[in-house]
Amino acid sequence: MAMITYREALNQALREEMHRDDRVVLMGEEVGHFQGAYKISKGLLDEFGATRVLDTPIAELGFTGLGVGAAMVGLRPIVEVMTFNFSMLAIDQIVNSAAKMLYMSGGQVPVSMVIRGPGGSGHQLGAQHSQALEAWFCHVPGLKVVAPATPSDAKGLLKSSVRDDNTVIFIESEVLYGSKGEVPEGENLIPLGVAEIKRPGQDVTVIAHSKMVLVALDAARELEKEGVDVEVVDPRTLRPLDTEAIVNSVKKTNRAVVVEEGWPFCGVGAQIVDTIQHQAFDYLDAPVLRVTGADVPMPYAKNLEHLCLPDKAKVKDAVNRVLYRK
Amino acid sequence: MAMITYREALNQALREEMHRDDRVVLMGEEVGHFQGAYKISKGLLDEFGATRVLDTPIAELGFTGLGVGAAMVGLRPIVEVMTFNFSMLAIDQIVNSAAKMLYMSGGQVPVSMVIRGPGGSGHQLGAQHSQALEAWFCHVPGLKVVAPATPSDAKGLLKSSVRDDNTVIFIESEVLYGSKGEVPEGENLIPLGVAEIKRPGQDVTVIAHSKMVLVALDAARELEKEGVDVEVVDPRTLRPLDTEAIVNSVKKTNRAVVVEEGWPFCGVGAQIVDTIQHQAFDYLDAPVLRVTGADVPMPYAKNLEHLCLPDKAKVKDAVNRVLYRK
Amino acid sequence: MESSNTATTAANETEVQAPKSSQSLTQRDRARREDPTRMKNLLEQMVLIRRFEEKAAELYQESKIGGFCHLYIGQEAVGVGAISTLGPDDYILVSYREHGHALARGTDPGAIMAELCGKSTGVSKGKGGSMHLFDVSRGFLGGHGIVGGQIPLATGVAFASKYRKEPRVTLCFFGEAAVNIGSFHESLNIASLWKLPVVYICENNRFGMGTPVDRASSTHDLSQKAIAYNMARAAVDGMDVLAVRDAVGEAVERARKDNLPTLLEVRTYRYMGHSMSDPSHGAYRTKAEVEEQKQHDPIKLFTSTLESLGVISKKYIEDMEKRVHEIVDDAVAFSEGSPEPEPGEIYTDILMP
Amino acid sequence: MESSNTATTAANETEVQAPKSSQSLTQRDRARREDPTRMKNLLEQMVLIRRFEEKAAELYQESKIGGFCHLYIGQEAVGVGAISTLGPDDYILVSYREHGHALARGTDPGAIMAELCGKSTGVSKGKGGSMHLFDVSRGFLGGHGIVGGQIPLATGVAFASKYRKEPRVTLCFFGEAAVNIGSFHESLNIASLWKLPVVYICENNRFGMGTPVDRASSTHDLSQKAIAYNMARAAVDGMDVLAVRDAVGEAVERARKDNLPTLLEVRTYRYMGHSMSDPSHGAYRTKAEVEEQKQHDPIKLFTSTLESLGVISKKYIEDMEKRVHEIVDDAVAFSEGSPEPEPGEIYTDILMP
Ligand SMILES: Cc1ncc(C[n+]2csc(CCOP(=O)(O)OP(=O)(O)O)c2C)c(N)n1
Ligand SMILES: Cc1ncc(C[n+]2csc(CCOP(=O)(O)OP(=O)(O)O)c2C)c(N)n1
Ligand SMILES: [Mg+2]
Ligand SMILES: [Mg+2]
Repeated sequence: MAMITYREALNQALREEMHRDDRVVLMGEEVGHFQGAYKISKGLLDEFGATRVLDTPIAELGFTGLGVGAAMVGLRPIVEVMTFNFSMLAIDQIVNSAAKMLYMSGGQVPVSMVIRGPGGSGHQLGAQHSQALEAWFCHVPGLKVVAPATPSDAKGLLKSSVRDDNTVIFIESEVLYGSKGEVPEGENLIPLGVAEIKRPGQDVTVIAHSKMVLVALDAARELEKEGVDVEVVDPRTLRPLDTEAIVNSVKKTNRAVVVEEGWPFCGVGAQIVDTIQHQAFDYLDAPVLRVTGADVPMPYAKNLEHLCLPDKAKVKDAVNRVLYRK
Repeated sequence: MAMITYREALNQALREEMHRDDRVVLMGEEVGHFQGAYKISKGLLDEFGATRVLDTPIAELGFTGLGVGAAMVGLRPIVEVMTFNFSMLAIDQIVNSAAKMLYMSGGQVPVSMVIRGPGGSGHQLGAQHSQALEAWFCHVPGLKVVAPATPSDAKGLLKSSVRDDNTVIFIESEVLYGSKGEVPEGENLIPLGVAEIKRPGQDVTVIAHSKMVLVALDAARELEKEGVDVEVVDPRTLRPLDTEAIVNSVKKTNRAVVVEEGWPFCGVGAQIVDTIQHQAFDYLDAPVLRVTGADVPMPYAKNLEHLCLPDKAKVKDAVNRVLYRK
Repeated sequence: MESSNTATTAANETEVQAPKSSQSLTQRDRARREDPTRMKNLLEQMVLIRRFEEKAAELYQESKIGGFCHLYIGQEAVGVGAISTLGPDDYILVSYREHGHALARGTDPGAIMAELCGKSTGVSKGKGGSMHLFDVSRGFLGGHGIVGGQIPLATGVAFASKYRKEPRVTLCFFGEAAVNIGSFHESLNIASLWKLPVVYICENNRFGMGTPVDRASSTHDLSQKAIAYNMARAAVDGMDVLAVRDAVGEAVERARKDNLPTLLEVRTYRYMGHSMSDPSHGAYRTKAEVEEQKQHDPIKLFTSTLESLGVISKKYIEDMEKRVHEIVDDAVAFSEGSPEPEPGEIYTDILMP
Repeated sequence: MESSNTATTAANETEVQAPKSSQSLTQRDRARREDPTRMKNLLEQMVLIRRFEEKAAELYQESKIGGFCHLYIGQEAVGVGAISTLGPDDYILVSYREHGHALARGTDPGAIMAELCGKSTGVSKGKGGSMHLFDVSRGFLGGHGIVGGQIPLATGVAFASKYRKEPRVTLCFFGEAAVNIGSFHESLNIASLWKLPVVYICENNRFGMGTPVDRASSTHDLSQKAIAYNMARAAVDGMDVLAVRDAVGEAVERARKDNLPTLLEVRTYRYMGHSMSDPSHGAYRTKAEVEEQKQHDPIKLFTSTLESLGVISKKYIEDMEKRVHEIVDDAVAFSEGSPEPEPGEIYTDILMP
């Protein structure tokens, strides 16, 4: 096992998949000569050339739709959105073309592609550049949505996403790019739709994805000292969601907290709560609580931004409340 | 009280508000010479002239952003999207400009406008033209979201929306345009954010909006014959949501069913379930159940489309299940 | 600046009288150079589209077809002339007004009619409908309902062909109102920048629903938009099937040989309402205007040209109409005899396994 | 078609050598016609922007400024020259690279610096940041972070002015890479169609992040894009503050008098990295290129012009630098002395009551 960063893991996945399958092309703003706005595509232009690593103009609707069109005839484009904030400009092509093409064509036209880039807030990027939009994509049948929390998951899930015959929305975490973790050598495919218990526990189930997994683990470590044994479940894939893993955990702990960075109203957590109360109603000893980003556009000021994001303290507080502690 | 259609009610609201306030302009595709694709703006071009009723090119991102800009300096644009399916092309301007401008400017720049048009499915319009996207808009702080079910609500809520100092996403129902109902003469403003109990009942609370209110009422009438007394709560405004009205009803009936036309995953219903289980946990005698549109792109074939939509039978079945009947 | 603007305006003037070459020849001139069998075939395709859609209009009135149904009547020469230039491996993407293009491509009329009627035997299993016809076996990639939506898609299909070094050309059809939407602009810029083998065919039928082109677009000469992308262009008479065939043929060659895109503005006219739910005339155009336009009917024109050149006879025309009539009747019979999709179809084709 | 394309190409050629008039005069010629006090003022504004941002760069290094911080250094002549043509009631909308425009508009440097540092006394209460400066009292309407996002907004602001019959003009600034996005296309078409009083100022600083214009846009002459919208246009030397002032002045007059929009391509250069988090050079341009460009520095050029004409002296320049230095120091002091926003501010300004 090698200790590498989340960024390197993604870069390796891209490189390995491009080597494996020459139907795979990478396109997006600055992915080539600039090596990627966040350097995820570092070295790929040199290695695979300008026919497979394409710098696009700033035209999200156009180049995402172009990627969909290329996928319609069998290429496997990886479209990098510089950040998912800009995917809003392309969302018509993502939803009305990519997600529906197979269905509208009566099964004739699959759209196998990956749309990837960083989601969530960075550091003081302000309202237009700090959004966690996974709930929007999760709402749409025909899409798969992935949001890895560790370098190992990032690599294994991205490789599986590239090989998946559907359109996968792969949401990375800008603030995790530099984080390190063990990544198995060689091929290590992680199947889509399978959650991982990042920390086993008996007392409370905390469901979290992407960066929030680390926040949840932090909280769990502290709660352990207080004698509270938290189980942290990371769905890893948000659509299709591994409801079984979540429900089984809650049936064991009888208590759940759902953590996400995004906005609360109609968020991913709301769906998870619905699933839990529906499938584990008789097991619940307390209402499921949610910890989410503040229900506001992200403010720029450092102190305000910090207060808007879920953190260890907020997760601990929610866990204590579902346990009716203090 | 006059019996008029939902369409006429909207048309009256537009006319009255344009008379009252000359800051109000109406723009969109075919709203003028063509009298509106669904004739909601019938007669307005003749009455108010081409300076206030503007046919736009097919450029949703452009003309919606143009409306936001006009609102930034004090006009009160009403932007008609021919259907909300096309609002996806404008969603960047709706979310990143309209919803955030007041916040980003530190309170200097309100954006008072209405973005309106039909949502949901029509009759066999196929996958790209049959979407209920309210959950997306509800997810976003800085927006208000309204979805009326009756002519009276349509008129009273649209007038209030035009007068509201914020951006209001006003989602009409294409299939209700021809439906009739009593509408009070003269000014009848209905405040945003206030639910209405469309039918009082003791046994089960059914929460539904837009066309689903009529479906719920149908089901309630039949269930009454079977001795089941259903309370139908229509939030009318989805954001801000009148959680108090919903929770109070559930505290009374101890059982709830949430109905919506849209997709289930991360839908509006998921949020309502979260609210109920959080605020009325100890009152619930059964898990809250949801009736939603099928989790698929809408198929064209009549028989399939019919099966995809929530109907009386599905609502009755859910009510029976929360009552543990048969 | 002053001088600059006069410069500009001047420039526009010159642009406005768009490239004439494709108009300079009469249909007779072109017909003399064209293979008679081919021309008979083009005529029959145009007539088939006309009769097929007249029948579709009936079925819509009988509520056997639902949703939005956009007819191509009046524009047949565009799809037929353009698609006649393609080889079997080429690609076609169209808007929701695509019945004619699918028929011109040779897709089974029965399967198209069945799709319009929402039957399981439809080209898209009845799940797509009138706006979403697909026939991958013929490179017919839809049928798209969002205005401009097919333009980036077609650009991507062309990208794939170039990437694979396959000599395939992609034709992308859209209406004149679609040039005002962002996806047109973003796509044409990329196609020119990356030199992609695609032909953008703007079917200028004068109206986007009820809006005449001059109330939607700031330039009256739409092919002029190509200047902004350094792209080859031409304005073409869309009522002359041979003029369309020649112009598209040159563009297809440019795409196949040099990987260069072209923007063609093809001037045509829609006889019927925007869709079957709209009136054929009304606030936005007079009945008289529509009738006047029918004088330039592409089928009439081509028929008389071929007659006058002795390529076809009255008798031939009668037989052809009979053949077409049978094809349409068979298509309807096939559709009527086909079952609705199984309920289980709702949950198939959402994701690949 | 052949002829048509040669026609096209020909057309392009002529277009490419964009309207020269605004270049034809030297800065000296223009300076002779310009009011000396005005010119001193323009120079001081440019210097203020330069020094202000040099300081901002320091504060960013000290992590007192966070997020993305895009500097305007090298482009000062564009904002200063353009905004000098406005009256107090006119409007300005800009991209995220807007510090210079706000300073040129007269917004308090202290309030701008405080915003960059996320203080409650910032122009946007510290909630907007570097990319979202707003000063409604001066018609300064942001500071927008989505490329092209301000273009439809500015078009709407201009629409409102025309609707109210107010003689206000709107300036809309964006980078050259923004011309490739749909919102540019959709907005310019509508502005031309509806005859709106807006001036679109494309600041061509040669790069969009690390992408040179010729790898992003299919036309090298960007002002040529205006032809697609029948819009007046000009290409302007963005290193000559007076050339910018003259060109924008004419466009502003056209907007105010005739409600006609204009597209100006102003050719300039960015000295620093795309944002403070990016290198000033690297894969996409050499250090040498950057240094070479600095030879055409707009401040140097204007200073020597004014000196050579005897409008200013060495002494004047020293005094000016002192004045500017003080303004910048005061701005920093004001910011440093200001409190962070109250936590409660998180939940204000989301909705109007
Ligand atoms: C983005 C979008 N906006 C609006 C519509 C509704 N609509 C469907 S067709 C049409 C007019 C298109 O006109 P044109 O492009 O000229 O094509 P034509 O119908 O004339 O063939 C409109 C406004 C749509 N389908 N997509
Ligand atoms: C829609 C969108 N896509 C991508 C980005 C990321 N981004 C920010 S600035 C920029 C380059 C813009 O270049 P240009 O328009 O020339 O303006 P400049 O930065 O040179 O002033 C990019 C790609 C964005 N903010 N918005
Ligand atoms: Mg048209
Ligand atoms: Mg630039």
